[in-house]
Amino acid sequence: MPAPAIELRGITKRYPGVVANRDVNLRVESGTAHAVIGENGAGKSTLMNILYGMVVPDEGEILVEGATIPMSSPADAIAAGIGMVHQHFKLADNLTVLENVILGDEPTGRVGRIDFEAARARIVELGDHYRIPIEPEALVADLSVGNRQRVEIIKVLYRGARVLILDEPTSVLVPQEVDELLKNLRRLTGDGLTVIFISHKLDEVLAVADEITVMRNARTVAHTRPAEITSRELAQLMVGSELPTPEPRTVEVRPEVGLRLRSVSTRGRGHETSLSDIDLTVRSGEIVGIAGVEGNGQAELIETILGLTDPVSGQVLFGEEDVTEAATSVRRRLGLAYIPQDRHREALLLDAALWENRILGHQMHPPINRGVWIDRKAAREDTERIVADSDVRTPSIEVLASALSGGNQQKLIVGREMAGDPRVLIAAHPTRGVDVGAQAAIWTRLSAVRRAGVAVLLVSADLEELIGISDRILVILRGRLVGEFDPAAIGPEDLGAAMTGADAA
Amino acid sequence: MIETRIERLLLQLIAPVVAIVFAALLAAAILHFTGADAGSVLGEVVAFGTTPASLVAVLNKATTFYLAGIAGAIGFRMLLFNIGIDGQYRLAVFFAAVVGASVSLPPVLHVTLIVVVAMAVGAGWAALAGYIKVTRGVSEVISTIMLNAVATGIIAYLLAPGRLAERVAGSNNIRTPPIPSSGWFPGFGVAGKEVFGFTLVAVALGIAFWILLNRTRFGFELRASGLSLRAAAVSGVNSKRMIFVTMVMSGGMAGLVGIPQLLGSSHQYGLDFPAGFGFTGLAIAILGRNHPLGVAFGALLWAWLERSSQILDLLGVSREIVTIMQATIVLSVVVAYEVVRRVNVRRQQKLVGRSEHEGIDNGAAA
Amino acid sequence: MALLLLSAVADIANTPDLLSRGAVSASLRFAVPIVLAGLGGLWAERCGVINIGLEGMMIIGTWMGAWAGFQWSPWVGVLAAIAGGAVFGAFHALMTVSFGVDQAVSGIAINVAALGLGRFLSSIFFEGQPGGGISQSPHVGQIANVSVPGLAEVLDPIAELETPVISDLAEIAIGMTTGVSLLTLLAAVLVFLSWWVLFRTSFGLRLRACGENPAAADSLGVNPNRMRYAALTVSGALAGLGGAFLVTVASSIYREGQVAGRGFIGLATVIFGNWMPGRLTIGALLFGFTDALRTRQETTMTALLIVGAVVFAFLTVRAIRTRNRGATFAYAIAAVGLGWWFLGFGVVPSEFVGFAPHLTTLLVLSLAHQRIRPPQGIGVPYRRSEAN
Amino acid sequence: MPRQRTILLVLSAVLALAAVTACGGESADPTTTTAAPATTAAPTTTEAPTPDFKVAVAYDLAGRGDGGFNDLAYNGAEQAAAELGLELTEVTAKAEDTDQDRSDRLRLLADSGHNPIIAVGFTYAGPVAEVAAEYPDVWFGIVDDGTVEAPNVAGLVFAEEEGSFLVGVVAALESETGHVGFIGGVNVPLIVKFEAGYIAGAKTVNPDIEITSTYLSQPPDFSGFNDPAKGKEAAKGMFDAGADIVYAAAGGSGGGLFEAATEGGYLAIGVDADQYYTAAPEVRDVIMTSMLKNVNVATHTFTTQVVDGSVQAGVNVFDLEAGGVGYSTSGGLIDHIVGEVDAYAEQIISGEIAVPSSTS
Repeated sequence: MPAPAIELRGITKRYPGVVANRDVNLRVESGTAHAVIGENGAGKSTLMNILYGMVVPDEGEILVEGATIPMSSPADAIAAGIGMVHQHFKLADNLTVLENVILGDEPTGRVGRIDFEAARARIVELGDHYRIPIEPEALVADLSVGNRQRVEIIKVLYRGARVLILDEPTSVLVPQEVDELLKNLRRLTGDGLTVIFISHKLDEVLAVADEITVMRNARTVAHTRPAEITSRELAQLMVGSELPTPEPRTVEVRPEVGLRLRSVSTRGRGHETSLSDIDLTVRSGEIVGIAGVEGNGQAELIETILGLTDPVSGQVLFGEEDVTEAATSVRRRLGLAYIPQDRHREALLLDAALWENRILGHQMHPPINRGVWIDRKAAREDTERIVADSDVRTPSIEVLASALSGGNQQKLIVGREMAGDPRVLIAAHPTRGVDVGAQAAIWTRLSAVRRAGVAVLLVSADLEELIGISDRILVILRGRLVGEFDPAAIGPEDLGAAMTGADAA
Repeated sequence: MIETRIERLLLQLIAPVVAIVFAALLAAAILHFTGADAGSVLGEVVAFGTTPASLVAVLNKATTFYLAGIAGAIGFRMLLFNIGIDGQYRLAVFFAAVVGASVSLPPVLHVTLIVVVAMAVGAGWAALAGYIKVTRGVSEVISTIMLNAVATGIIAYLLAPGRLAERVAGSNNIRTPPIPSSGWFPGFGVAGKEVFGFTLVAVALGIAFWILLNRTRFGFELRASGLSLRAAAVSGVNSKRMIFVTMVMSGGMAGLVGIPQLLGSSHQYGLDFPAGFGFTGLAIAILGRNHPLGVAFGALLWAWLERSSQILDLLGVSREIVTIMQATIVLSVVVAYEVVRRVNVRRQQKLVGRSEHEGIDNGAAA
Repeated sequence: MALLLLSAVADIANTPDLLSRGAVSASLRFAVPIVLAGLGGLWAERCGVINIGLEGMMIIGTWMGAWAGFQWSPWVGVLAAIAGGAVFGAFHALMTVSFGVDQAVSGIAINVAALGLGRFLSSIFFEGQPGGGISQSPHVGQIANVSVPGLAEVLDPIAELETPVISDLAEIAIGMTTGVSLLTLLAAVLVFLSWWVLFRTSFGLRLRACGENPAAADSLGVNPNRMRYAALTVSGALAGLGGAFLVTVASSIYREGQVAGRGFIGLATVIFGNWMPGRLTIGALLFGFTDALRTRQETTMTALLIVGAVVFAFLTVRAIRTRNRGATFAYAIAAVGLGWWFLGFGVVPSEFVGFAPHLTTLLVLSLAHQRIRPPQGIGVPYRRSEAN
Repeated sequence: MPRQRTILLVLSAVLALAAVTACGGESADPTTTTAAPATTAAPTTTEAPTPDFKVAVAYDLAGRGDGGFNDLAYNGAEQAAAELGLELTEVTAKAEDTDQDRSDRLRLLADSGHNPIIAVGFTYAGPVAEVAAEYPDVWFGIVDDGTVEAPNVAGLVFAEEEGSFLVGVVAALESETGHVGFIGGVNVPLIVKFEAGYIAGAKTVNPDIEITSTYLSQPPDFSGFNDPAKGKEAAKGMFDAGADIVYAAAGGSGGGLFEAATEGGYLAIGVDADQYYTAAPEVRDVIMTSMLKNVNVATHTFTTQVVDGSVQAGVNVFDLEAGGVGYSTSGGLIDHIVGEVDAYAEQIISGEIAVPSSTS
């Protein structure tokens, strides 16, 4: 039997206060697709970063094709034939696809001049060979998420990697893109390459992986094959308990309108998509899901409702109140809540204490607001309440938000946004990057919010989530709402087809 | 938590102390290598710097520095780089002097008018930079550099005999007419020297700035915008308005920089009016971490160094060693703060990590 | 177009110096230190670091240039200035990259330190030298000038024809090819070289990538912090060279305060130039041109009144077309105001002439239609542990 | 005779400069400290004959080493101190200095036993008035200001316009193109006096002469005194426009004028000191004359008079008559017109010509 492509032995990595990996062992055979699964915080990403040289382990060794190699930087990994596609793409937006691909391994002529012709030819050739077409001269900023991922894969292949690590590659893709990706992965393993990928989605894992390693609580707890296990059993290995499922719909939608957009159009600047003629009604006590491939106007839709983008025509109403001209602060005061996709960028002041983060977005609401003043005592008290109610694990409300883990940050944000008795809630990918336990908690929260009569607009790429908790699903494509579906009567595949415009064609 | 608060306070104090010691050591080293007796020179400096007359002078100097520092800090809090403090305060104090000399009013009203004019002119001049930043996206770094030059030209034009100024016979100076004594801000005597009355106003402004930052909604929005412009915008802060308002506030504060001098001592604006506080203000703001109390500390330190360095001329030592010391202090304070910050974050992460694991363990047990 | 306008204006306002060879070559000399400072800023910012310390690095450049220049030769001075600037650039990297100091803070501290250091070192090294003192150096030799041989002779007759535009073109050509300092040529080469290195070589690509997304570069084995050290060293070296120009070409002496804000203007040209070397140079030339005009002959400023009036008239027309009422109003007032000023007074007060270059820069920036695209990683320190 | 007196003054200036150079030469030794050689040497001169006096010079912004105004102030005081065996201390101001800083600086000097104290620059007017009242036993001299009225203050003011008139005469007589120029460092009244006198002198000789004036910067931006690059371009502009002689009253920027004149083959007029001697040897040949502002004479006289008790409070005007201002002939370029120029000098002294001190 040949030496495995990759073997990790006794990897341990400690961070201040936490052990991310504890005596982790992993064996990946050459030419296979190997899935590493586990809850968020189980240590998968740390492990992959160790394998890619971005994190140096405290103990343990890494063997590539049977030989121990030093791994202190990505350069070492690249030299050993290992490449990585990160969950958050590592691309420079203002550079072209070609520049991003060749970065760090440029074909150069005399005195360091880049041989652009050679680079272009090689990229096109790689694209043809693996059937991953990309446009070398395009600016990355102009690319869709799926195309960016292709750039990332080409980037790795361009370096002649024999082992590809993909960190949650499907979380940002629509079903058709996922299919495309999985097909590509199979082609890669068919060519003798080795693929290691991290995933949450067990059906994908079962469909594409040759072998599966399960991690829990910083350890590898199981090693198995798809044929030997069901997704239920896998889930139980991951969390040690039942897999949560979205609650069924039990609540009556009320007749009053929470949020309404009347033929809203925007003019997109730069790379933004223009919204055209959006008509949208979310009633109190209703969750309306927005499905769509990323970059089709979801961000602009949210911005318009938040009041950060002014529509060129149309109206935005909260209930009967026309807020088209109203500032974000006014909309907030009228009961708008927002759980953003990128919590670091949009929802948190990372360098401020938790209780100060509690104020954010509520600086004009009681109990925190008292005229021009901020009631710090009330803010602290209410933060204590959220920490207790939402099980935010923190030693104190005085710690900086940056010190919390992602799941706890998200719980704090959800708790905060719910605090003001909102009328309208926009939830953008509320469970992305959140572990299974927290995911269930957030779904429960959303359902509770609906019961309380809030109009919820749920923007998500997770079709299971959309189908599971939405009352209605609208599909957005190139800035237009192109279809409305009953979640009870539609499957992910149909939805995916609508999202890509395949059904319209 | 009380324990960690004390710890945190101590951590914050360590940074400046380390920085000052480091800068003093560096100065001593330079002195030593240039052949002076470092110990006795520094001893003389300290001795001179602690005489009552020196302390009063330091207080007066620090008042001006403090106002400049706060003007810088307001901008920094919002990630705005107001390089224009210099132009703003010169233009402001010039017009304040002109207006102050041209009216006759009862004392309190007169002073109030002068102060209001100064703030308005400073704010207005800064508003230009704010406006083109918000509407045209022109970086305030560029616009304020350019506006400083424009302010210089405007003052030069107006500060001429026959325009808004007069020339004293026999003197080479040109000055605006003197402000009548009803427009003076009385000082108070300490150790036979006079402390600017405006020092008290500066202290009050510092307190007001602190309250504004920490206790009001506006202050929260300002700080939030500085920490994350996007998060603040999402939370309902109009970031364009915020940029504009911050610029105006910074300019308004900058307008006051020359006022202690004008109302407490010169009573007129002339060619001999001090210039160049803009960058000093920014350095002091940085030194004080944009915190009202920290800026006060920075202003006092800076003023003390400037004052006590005067003795160096008499000792035959180049006074520029103090400038080098000031730069060293700014840098080492910042380095020290950064080290402290990292230590603090690590400590917090450790605490958080521990409590998360406790949570997990508890959960498992339950 | 612009040339036509200037040519016509020179006639109308009777300010022949507007497009004379002297004005052109003076513009070059004023622009070169700014270009070099600007390139310094460009290198730093393209790699994600703001370099407010350019002014201080130029001061160090002037001092080092004079110190080595008066003792040995101006070329040694140039090398010393480059070295001095580079050391301070590397120091900026040490502060911002290794110690995580805020980039603006480090820059300001460098400016403060350079001022003190210049005077302090002068008191040690210049005081007592012939012509030297605490605030100035002894006389420094000049870097040689070169001309394109024969060209001036060929073009002179054309220039003297006084045919609009054609003669002006000849004057400009003569101005740009006669009596040009070798350092000016070097600066021109460096503009091209900066573009070439940054946009055509692997080193440049890596450097830019670290300015856009250091985490991406790091994930591909490019060490962003090392690149930033390199970029800042180059940045400082360029600023130092700008300082050397001031003491070996623009004058022959180190004089305290002679940098006079040129570093800051250089920084402004980076933004003006949208982080591109060519456009940056245009910005510096614009500033240098205005500065040259007002320094050489204040009366030339009246010509710029007309230029301003014409430009605003043009903008008014454009605003009318786009139906922007507010802008139309503002531009129209500006156009009429400037025109009225020219016809009514015919002169610009000399106090106002002083800020003409600054105002021009400000107006161009405010009015030009632009899409600014700064490097996205700018101002952000990179630490690997936080990148995950 | 004015001319003889002028020559005498020139000689004394040259001697004084030589003295500075010699002193400076000693301090070039890196182990001894910087600023004032006389100060470091002080302990050895404790047995000086008149230990009651210690001379102090407080400069404005530029400080010593400018090869002009401030150096001259130092030279005079230093010469007197050397002659009388006195200790001498120098202090310098900063741009951000307030009146209080300046007052405190003077107090510091007075407290440490200095007498007389010479304040250089009009910005010291207020502070001198204030501090002089507190120290009635100390003599204060203030250069360039005549407004302080106190029993222990002497204002040392100069008739710069008169000296400038004479170099204006020289320029007009020697200009072949009928076009001359003036470069002022910073647009302040003091420098305007130079311009006014120069214009008057030139116009007196040739009423049709064209005179171009410019200032390099506007207050409080004093970079115009320290920007030789700008001085050079301004001069080039004037030469290109047809001027053949340019006069600069621009401190350190004046060096730029000499370079421009050297490169283009034109002539230049220096200021304050005899710049034929203070400018770099490479450019001295274009310096046809310098407007002498003999600050050294003023500080020397003042210091000596304080020590011998003959000093008078009030304004001491150092005009042409008193030998406070004049013009230099070093280099020999204007030897052939000295008679003519001196004739104008006598008319000024006799009051036949009244020289304006401002341009408007």
